[in-house]
Amino acid sequence: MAPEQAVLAALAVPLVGAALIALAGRAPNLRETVTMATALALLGTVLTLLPGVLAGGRPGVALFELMPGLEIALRVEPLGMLFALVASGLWIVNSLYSIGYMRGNKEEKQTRFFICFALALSATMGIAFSANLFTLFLFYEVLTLVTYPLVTHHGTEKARQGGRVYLGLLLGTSTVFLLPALIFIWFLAGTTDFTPGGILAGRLGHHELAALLALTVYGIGKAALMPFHRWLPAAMVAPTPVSALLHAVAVVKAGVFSVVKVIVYIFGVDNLASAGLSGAADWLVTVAGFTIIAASVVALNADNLKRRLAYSTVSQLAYVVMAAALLAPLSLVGAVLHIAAHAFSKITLFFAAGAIYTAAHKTEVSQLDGIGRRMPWTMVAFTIGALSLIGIPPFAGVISKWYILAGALSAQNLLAAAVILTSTLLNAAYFLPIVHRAFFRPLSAAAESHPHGEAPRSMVVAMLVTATATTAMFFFPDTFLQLAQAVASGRGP
Amino acid sequence: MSVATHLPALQVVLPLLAAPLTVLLRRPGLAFLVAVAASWCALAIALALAFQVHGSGVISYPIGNWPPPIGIEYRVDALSSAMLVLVAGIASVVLPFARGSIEREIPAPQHYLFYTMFLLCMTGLLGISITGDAFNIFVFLEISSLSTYVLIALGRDRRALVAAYQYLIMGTIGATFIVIAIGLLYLMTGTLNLADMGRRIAAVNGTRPVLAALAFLTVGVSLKLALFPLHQWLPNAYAYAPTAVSAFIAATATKVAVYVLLRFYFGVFGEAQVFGRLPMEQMMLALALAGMFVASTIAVFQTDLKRLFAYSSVGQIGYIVLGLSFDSATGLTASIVHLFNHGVTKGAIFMLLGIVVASIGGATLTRVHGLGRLMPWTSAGIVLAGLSLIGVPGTAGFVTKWYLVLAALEQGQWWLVFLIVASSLVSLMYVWRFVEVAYFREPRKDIVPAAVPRSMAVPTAVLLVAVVLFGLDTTFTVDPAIRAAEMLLGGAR
Amino acid sequence: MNGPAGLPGVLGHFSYFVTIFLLVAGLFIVIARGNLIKKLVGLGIFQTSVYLLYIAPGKLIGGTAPILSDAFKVYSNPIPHVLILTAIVVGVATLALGLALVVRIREAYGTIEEDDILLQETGPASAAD
Amino acid sequence: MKNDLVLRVVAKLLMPYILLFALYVQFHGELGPGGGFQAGVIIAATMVFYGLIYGLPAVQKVMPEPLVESMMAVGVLIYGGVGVAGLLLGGNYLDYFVLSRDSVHGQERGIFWVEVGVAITVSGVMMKIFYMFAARRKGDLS
Amino acid sequence: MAVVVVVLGRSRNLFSVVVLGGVYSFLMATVLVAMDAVDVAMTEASVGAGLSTVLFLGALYLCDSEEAKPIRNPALPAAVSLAVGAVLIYGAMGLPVFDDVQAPIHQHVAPYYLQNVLKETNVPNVVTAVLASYRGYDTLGETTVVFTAGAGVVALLRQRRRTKDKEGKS
Repeated sequence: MAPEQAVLAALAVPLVGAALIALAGRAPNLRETVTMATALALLGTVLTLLPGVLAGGRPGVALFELMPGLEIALRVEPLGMLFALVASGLWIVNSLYSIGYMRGNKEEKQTRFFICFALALSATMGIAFSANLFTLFLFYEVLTLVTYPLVTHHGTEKARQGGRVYLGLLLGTSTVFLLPALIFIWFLAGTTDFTPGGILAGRLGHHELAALLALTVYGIGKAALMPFHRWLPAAMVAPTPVSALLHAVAVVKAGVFSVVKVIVYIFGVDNLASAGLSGAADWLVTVAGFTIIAASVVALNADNLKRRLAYSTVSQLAYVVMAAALLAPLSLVGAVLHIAAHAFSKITLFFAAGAIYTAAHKTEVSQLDGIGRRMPWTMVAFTIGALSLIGIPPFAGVISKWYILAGALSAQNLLAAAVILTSTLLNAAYFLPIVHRAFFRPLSAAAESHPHGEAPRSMVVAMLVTATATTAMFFFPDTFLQLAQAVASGRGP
Repeated sequence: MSVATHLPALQVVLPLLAAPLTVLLRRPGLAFLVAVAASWCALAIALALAFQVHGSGVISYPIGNWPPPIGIEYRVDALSSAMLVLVAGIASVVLPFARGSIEREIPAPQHYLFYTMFLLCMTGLLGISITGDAFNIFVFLEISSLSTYVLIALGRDRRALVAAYQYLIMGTIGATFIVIAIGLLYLMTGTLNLADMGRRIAAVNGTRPVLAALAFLTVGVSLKLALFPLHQWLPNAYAYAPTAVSAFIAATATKVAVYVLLRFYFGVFGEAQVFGRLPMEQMMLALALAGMFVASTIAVFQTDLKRLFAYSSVGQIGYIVLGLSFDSATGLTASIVHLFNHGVTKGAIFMLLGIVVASIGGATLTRVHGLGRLMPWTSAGIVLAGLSLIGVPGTAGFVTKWYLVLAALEQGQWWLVFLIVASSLVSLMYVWRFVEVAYFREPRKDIVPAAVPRSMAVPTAVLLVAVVLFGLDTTFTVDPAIRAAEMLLGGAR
Repeated sequence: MNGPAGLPGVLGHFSYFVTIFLLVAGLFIVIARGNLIKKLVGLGIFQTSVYLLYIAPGKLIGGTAPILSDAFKVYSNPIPHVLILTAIVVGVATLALGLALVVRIREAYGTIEEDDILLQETGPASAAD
Repeated sequence: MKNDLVLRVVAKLLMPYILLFALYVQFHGELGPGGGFQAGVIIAATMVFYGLIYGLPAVQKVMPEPLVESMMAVGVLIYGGVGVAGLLLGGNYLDYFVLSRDSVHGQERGIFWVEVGVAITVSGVMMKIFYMFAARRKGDLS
Repeated sequence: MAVVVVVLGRSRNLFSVVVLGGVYSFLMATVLVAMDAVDVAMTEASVGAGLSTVLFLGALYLCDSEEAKPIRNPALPAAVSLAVGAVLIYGAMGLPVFDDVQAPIHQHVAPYYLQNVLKETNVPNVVTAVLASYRGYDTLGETTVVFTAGAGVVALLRQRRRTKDKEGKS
């Protein structure tokens, strides 16, 4: 099909899927078949777009025009392409995993769960392919709303608390900061289209630009930049597949994706870096750096496994933001790659955590002694994810980190370089102990008395797939690299 | 004689004559048909007029063929034609809805009189919007007011009586104030024709009586439009009136009051005098903000949905006045657009509540537990309309917010920008109260929803579609608004 | 804008002061008194006072009622009369409605004192279901 | 007071003259003070008077309730109808000039009918209101 | 007149209040006559003194005729109404003085009526002419208002109370 149609299809497929799932709600097997089919169809659609985009094509469609220069429109460019690939790809695995998880834990309201999941994916595609900031904002809000039922899935008071924080922070930041920023940008430039080199060049002085950047970046609360990261741990009340969705597939990725996109296509790297306003983004580097370190430290002291992973996410996201804020071409490539790398690694980790919970009903790190013998596959996958995030070859993480570091050096930003190195140590410090416990500590007496085996097969398979992906990305990074370089070299939309 | 030239007269006379007809017929069925026919004709005429105005500019229609200012003149321009369309449109949607609604809320012997009153109310509002004569405004204001009192008193709860009485007292005081203002103006200018007044007032600009008139008019109209401190009558009135009535007056009555304000401010006094001589801007700004925040906050703590949304109306009126207070083209546009958008939205909401009441016999938060499951479409509709109140992109409400923020930006008042967006968070809170109850609580066992006739569902759906449509394609709403705003500022004299 | 023919100063505004006094008194009764019927009486006074505001300036000393005949040359201004005729009618219409409401309220609550009604409402109002 | 002989007789005697006076006010309105509204009030007042003396049923025999109620409507319709007539005869709404070949005469005609309409509505409404209150009263006593 | 109003404001027996209201209307009517507004005077007399008094008495018959002492303190209302009065005085001081031929109202539209009424309508009573013809549309509106009131009262008082009460309580 023609790329334009493919773009629309990318949004439509999950919607149709959601409808079908709703219809098939009565029969679980049929319902889950539909889910898988939809996921595969989506990936297929996205893949049809890939060659064209690599070849420099930028297919797009305009839907409505609210007022001059403000329209709901879609356009595919490398960054969005990459994001869409990651999201749609991981959705398949995630659905596979969810099926196992939901059944293994006999969760309720499974139909609603799968419907919202599909809707979330549709919104994500919208974010990935949005042609201007306004459209992005629109889908960004939609994503928040449709993921709320997922976060509060258990319906307990605790869940609702978490849900409130989630909703409050995300909607709050986006309306109070992002919306004014958006309107102001339109007010200045008469458009909000994503254009290479940005649309604000020479329209603002140093301080105004810095302020506007602050508004925008903090407005994108999904990027979980401190001090607006609280929602992420709060959302931990959700079932694990949801956490995976939040952390790896859609939500937080949407956040950092938007940040990168705004910095590259709205503010414009050169504009931000240009002599007159040099360092309009310096403060951002500092904040991001601080977030990286602080979050890692918190993770270090967290005993709850998911909580630890959550804070690890916060710090990893800050990597992307910092890399983008460094404004060096190399670091940009790093930022883009890290979106993908972190996605693969983190989803593996969460899958593992979920598997442990499903099979052994363990949630605390301190309970994991010797679990590696009972759940070898799970823990192998976990180890791969961990190593990747620490940045040890041969796994995806090292590539992106490498680029970011190189960028930091090329920008002679030693602070950033130092942050990266320190955090690497910290990462090691909060991941390796888990691996060590799992494989080299004897089983605790308590665990002895409750024998349990590996997690359900579908979950194991899912984990292994993502783990493989994590590894594969190290050996065959070409596609991602091409896209990333396309972004960095300004061959944007 | 061609009909086209007499449309202005017919616009008002048709419903006016239809009203006594319903009394003669005395049969609810026939009365209903007459009423619906009249309202639809009115809508058709209103649209035709709108096109004429758009094509050939202001239409002046001397009644009784006495040239103004000797006789009474009908005067249709961009603004008034817009109001006509709004009033007639809402009426022609609410009337079909009303039939099913009042059967459940009003004792049978009153039915035909209900339609009489409804038609009279509509007549009054149309008359106000179309006439070019100051005293004529008062006369028709009274027609609409008296009929409104009765309509409210028809509510089944005895508190409706008290509400109606309060409204009667306050409304009459307001009307008398308006008469005083008109009297003063007449004494100073010797004419009652608005346009003529506007011309002759130049001679006496800034003299005490004129300023006093300005004050009286403002207070009087503010009583009618329930500007924040003078809003006490509104919540009870909306809460205890039959739902169809709430829908109609919430969507139109206050809006027409705003129209009167605009007409006098810009048509007669002239903005220079209004905003120059007195600290009007600051005053309005303060009141508007107070309304936006205080009223909306009160709304959050209501337990009866009708009351809740009544308070939200007071808040929303705040937005309208806020736009007015900017005294700029953009601000005015925002106000006028919000007349439409809020009219449509609130109309939709109260109609939805009407469906709820008809189905489960009440719309208190304690009753609508699990409404999302009991009446999925209805509650989805309420949420949609609620999003429009919040101002989420893709709904009508967003357009207004956009222009308000724009107006604030034009004057570089950043703090206002933030207040505006922050206020929408308050709206989020009260809408969310419904969402949580409707979607995250189990339905009450003792409540079984009764089937609701399609005659209620369809009109509601129409309005909901409008809510979304006006949010996506703004040509229907914004363009006329801009024209009207420019006309007003250009001096409609 | 004192015209040559006008009476001087305060005296010239006497009629207005009467008007204003009545108006204030009426308004006061409306707001202050808790009795629903008393309120309506006050409302009546409040409205009637406005009539003077209109009529008085229309009067010309030496003028007669605006009923044309060859005997007179000067007439008082008819327009205010017309307007006030309408106003009176509107006033009485409102009054009728108001009283009807009061009767109904009396039947529903057994009282026509605002405070008592509010007192009753705090009861049922809380259990508004 | 229903059975006060004097009142009853006096009423009987007075009634016609009051009505006559009403008609005078009605049609003399062009020349002297008065007009449809005042006339309507007087007519209604007569009926109320009658009702107070002879009791509600008596009046309602003379002026049955449905008739009164339709009077309210008819009056407005007459008034509006005059306007429509103006339209049909090719003038503007409420244009009396076209009501007759001679425009002045047309004015007179228009005013006349309009006043009639007013009178009917007003008297109708007043009586209706009286009926309503009176009926209530009965309900209370019973 | 003022005296009447004051007494009226103070008295608590509603009958006397209503009667005083009637008296007040009569006084008003006389004043209006003095102001050459014969039509208005006539209407005010019949409506204000006659009709509304009857209405009030009718209503009173259905309600109790003694007013309880107002519990609220009159400070705020007094303030409000005095403020209104102040604004009005402020405005009134600038109005054309009594019997000022130069006042705009005597200059602009009115003269046209006074000169052309006979010519155009052959109705010597200018008020009637203006009422019914020049500003006939207002009068149509006025009639509609009356009609509204009538129909409204019907709508309010028609149905049987008892059922109403039950619904109210529920």
